Amino acid sequence: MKAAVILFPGSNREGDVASALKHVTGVTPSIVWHADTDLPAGTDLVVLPGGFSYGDYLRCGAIAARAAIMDAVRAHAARGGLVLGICNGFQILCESGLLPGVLVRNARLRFVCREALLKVERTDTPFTRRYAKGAIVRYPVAHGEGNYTADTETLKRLEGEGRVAFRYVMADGKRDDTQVLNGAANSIAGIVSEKLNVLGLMPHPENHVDPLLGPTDGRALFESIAGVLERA
Amino acid sequence: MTSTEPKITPELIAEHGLKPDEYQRILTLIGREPSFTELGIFSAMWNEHCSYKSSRLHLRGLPTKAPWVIQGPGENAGVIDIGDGQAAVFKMESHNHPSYIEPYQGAGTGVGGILRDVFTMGARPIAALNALRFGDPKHPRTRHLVAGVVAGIGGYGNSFGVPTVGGLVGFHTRYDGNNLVNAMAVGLADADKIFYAKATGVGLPVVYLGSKTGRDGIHGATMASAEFGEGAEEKRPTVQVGDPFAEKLLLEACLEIMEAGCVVAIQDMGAAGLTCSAVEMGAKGDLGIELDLDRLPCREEGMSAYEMMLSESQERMLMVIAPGKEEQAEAIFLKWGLDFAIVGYTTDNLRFVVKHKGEIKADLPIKELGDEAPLYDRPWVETPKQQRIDPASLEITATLPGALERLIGSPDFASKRWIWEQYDHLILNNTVQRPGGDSAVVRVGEGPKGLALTCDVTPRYCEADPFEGGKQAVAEAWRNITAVGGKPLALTDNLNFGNPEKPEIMGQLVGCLRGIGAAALALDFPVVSGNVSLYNETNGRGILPTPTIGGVGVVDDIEKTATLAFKAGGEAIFVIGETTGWLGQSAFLAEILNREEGAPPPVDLELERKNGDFVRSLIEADLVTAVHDVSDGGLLVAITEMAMASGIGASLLAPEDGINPFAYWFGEDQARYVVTVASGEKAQVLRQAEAAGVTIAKIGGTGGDRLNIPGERPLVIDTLRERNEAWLPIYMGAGLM
Amino acid sequence: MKARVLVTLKSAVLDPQGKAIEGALRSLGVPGISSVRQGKVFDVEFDGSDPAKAEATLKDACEKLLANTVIETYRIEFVG
Amino acid sequence: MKARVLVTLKSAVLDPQGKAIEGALRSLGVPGISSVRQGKVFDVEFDGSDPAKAEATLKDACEKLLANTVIETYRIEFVG
Ligand SMILES: Nc1ncnc2c1ncn2[C@@H]1O[C@H](COP(=O)(O)OP(=O)(O)O)[C@@H](O)[C@H]1O
Ligand SMILES: [Mg+2]
Repeated sequence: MKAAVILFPGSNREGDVASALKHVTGVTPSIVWHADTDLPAGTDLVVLPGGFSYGDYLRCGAIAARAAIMDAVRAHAARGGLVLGICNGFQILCESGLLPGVLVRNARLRFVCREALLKVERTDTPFTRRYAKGAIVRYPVAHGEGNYTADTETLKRLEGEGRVAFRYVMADGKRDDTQVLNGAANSIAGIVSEKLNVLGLMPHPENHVDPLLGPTDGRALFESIAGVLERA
Repeated sequence: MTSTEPKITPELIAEHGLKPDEYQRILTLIGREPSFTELGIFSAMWNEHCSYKSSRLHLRGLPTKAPWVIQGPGENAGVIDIGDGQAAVFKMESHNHPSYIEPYQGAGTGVGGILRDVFTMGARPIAALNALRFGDPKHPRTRHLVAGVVAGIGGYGNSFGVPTVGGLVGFHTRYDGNNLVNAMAVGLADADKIFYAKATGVGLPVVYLGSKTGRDGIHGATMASAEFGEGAEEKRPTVQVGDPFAEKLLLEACLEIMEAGCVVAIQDMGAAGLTCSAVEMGAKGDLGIELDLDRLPCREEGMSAYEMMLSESQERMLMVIAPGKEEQAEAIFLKWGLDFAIVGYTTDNLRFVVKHKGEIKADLPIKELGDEAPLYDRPWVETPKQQRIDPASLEITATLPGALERLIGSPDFASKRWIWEQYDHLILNNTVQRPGGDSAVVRVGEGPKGLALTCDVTPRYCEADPFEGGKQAVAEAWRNITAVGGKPLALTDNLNFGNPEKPEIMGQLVGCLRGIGAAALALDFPVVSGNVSLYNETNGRGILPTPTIGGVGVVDDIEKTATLAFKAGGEAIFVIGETTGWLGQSAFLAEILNREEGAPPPVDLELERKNGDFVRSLIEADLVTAVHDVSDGGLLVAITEMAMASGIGASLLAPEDGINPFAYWFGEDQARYVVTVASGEKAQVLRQAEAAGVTIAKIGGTGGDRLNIPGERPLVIDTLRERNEAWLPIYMGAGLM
Repeated sequence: MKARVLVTLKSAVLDPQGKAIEGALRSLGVPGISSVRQGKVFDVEFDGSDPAKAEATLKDACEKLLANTVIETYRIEFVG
Repeated sequence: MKARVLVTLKSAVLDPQGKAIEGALRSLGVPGISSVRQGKVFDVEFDGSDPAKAEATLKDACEKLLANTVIETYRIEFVG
């Protein structure tokens, strides 16, 4: 597997995801500068990392979505290549049109860093196949603008096509849209593209891979990716 | 020197915070009347904030050396050797006054400033902490300040990308008009690649890096040293807006040009901006500096030399670049989208010369600007000692369980989760112990080593007895590091006091410093950096003396750190250290009986060391399952915190006859820890305690879901936890946002 | 030349900040405000003085960056 | 009744957002924009129809909450 992590000015979790990839899959990703126009040859997985690209100024992800490298990322996705956008990466995917909808200020207007419970809604994506169906996992969140919103039609389409990959749930494993930590519509934490090769999610699987630091529920996500690419 | 600048008048001198005798000193020093720009430069260099004129004399008494200290006070941050060729770089700094005026930006730029201090030394920041003191929760401004300060700290650190892993928060009416925001940052560097402010080499380019200069914060440093009065609101425009995005770019660019070997000397522009940084670089290297302000990147039009020299625009640096490296350095900065301009040169004449539009705006002796700053031996009086409180003399109507419930639900003891959940405490993937424990622990590189970090001080103690209070702050930081299994290495301090021109306040400062010095010496815990914030007074009333201590220790193996949560039922609970029932200045007395009285608990430094070393040895030998130091709130609060963190209850034994139960459970005797021990290890622990000469007593056992105090109604742990978690969110929720 | 661009949320889109402000104003005792919606304003300065060209440029800027047309609409005003 | 409140940074105050937007527009090839400053706009609806009263209420709202007068200034406009 060849992985590339895109570095925008203001990205700050590129090291976290790179070390998680290495820790779980043994693969050291290359770091690709936003102003570049090409991905390294043979790239299988593109990661848009967390952070505050361009300070989150204007709208989170808006300026990064228009960076030079994004044309290459779009082309990679169109070819069916895997793209993983975490947190700010998810915001960039939405702003760039690779995923529908938008992430706005948390309903309580505060940044929130805590462990969140998530239901893995489908296990037939390249990112989730190592999870048990309906598994409840624990990933941390760390964001001020993770409140997923889309127009009613888009939401209906996403639900109809089963494109919600992760949903916030309460301690009892059930979703409660009125209590969700950031106000996200339908408790959406992550969605996939039509062809299932692009995943955007707000929580941080990369911060839950090392038993020394806490739970390790994020490992299976990276194992899933590596597994898919090995077989390919 | 120029006709366009204002004339120097006694009023203008006073407005610059310079006393008549200080102005006289300037006249003597330069042999003529200063220009307006020069007056500004002197006022910046000689104010309390930059010159430490009231505290310098007494700071000299602090122990600052140890074999592992690479750099003590005097640079942007302290540096200690943590083994394996690595160094920890850290410092704490206050942004109290700006945070009161504009809490979000004030606190945020405070974080920005301390991060810059750390990466200026060549270290990548790996953790941030903050010590916050607010006024009475009932004071109309308190909620607004809490919301703004917390959002500001988070807003800056989260965007910059450093985990904020710990700190402290307290409330007291004495901070009503003067909240405290003390921010600490810790970085990691190779021990042989530390960068300093000292310039070397004549004729080398002095380079300006980072964001452009605007009119922000002009006179900010002077403001930070001026007592607040009714007119505080008028000083508003001196607040700066922070740009964490620019700071993140500045970090990456600085580390990159350091790595490329371009940097001879580097100094961040903090308080008093360009003035302080340029003078310091030259003076430390015995060189002169000549600046050409026509080249300074400015954000606003028509800025005068005076404004440029005093601007406190954030996210800026000054460097001396190695010969022939200008182009390489510039390319790196342009890549990161930052300004880069050669604004001057080093000279060999020891003058600080500032040119603007073909005129010389300042020409001053560079060494004297710093060295000849006034130094005051201000008169001080010792704080009168108070009597030890006799528990028998107290009229207590509360019950033990009732008092405990009230204490853990009170502002100072309530969980601070609402705050630290607004801080990204996980970024960088190294947070081994998250907020909520005795010390935060962050992994160093790939491990197995880690750093243990904590902030501590008990202002009530310091007010009652500055010497014992100063000792206690250091001892508690040392203890908190020990409690997670760390070896305490060094500390940074942030001395927050009122007006030093009052002998009683000066007495607090002197007393606390002596206490800090004594404890730092006895515990081999030297002071490597620090900051002083004076004049924290409103309408003549000062804050409680608050010398915040930031402690750093090393954990050899992060797999072996201890945490405070109970691990299982059926384990024995021991207290290590002597319990005499010391209630003077205790939280129980203050919160339950509404009395802040008596002598605070004395700190026996030898005992601290003995007990702490013993606890650390137990952790290293894997003989204890949970560890918590006993600090304010006493034994019962410590046990309750261990229970709440785990959901596991405890059944306690009755104290020996003769001791007042309130004093026993809530007394704040020092040098104590609570530990739990699995049944198989009990005998071993007791044997080792005896061999070490350490006092140890079994006080109960873990198990169930309740806290059982003999003869009292049981308390359900979940209910206690709800109470503990409830206060802050409810308090803040009742507010605006 | 100066222009002002107003970017506001489409009316169907929820505005948590506006809601929070409404609540805060109520608890501050500011009476009579029934609804608040928050948007952004950009004060833009141009080289040149051709309003038609400026308008085209700004429209371009809005479409490309300043507004997220999934949830926002924009309006351009000339101020002097 | 409707009003619009514009809250903008005082001119001497650093506007990191505006700066980032300028840079982005430049790299997107939008020409001729020399400066961008970002502010907030609040669209407010009132009960009642007394403009004098509304203005007083809004001023109060601005001072208390909508504007941070340490670094921002505000302007109130009536739109209908
Ligand atoms: N401002 C803050 N920021 C981050 N963490 C905080 C803050 N205030 C308190 N905490 C965390 O809450 C926990 C309890 O704090 P405290 O009661 O002061 O601990 P201790 O008594 O052991 O010094 C600690 O882990 C501390 O780091
Ligand atoms: Mg402790």
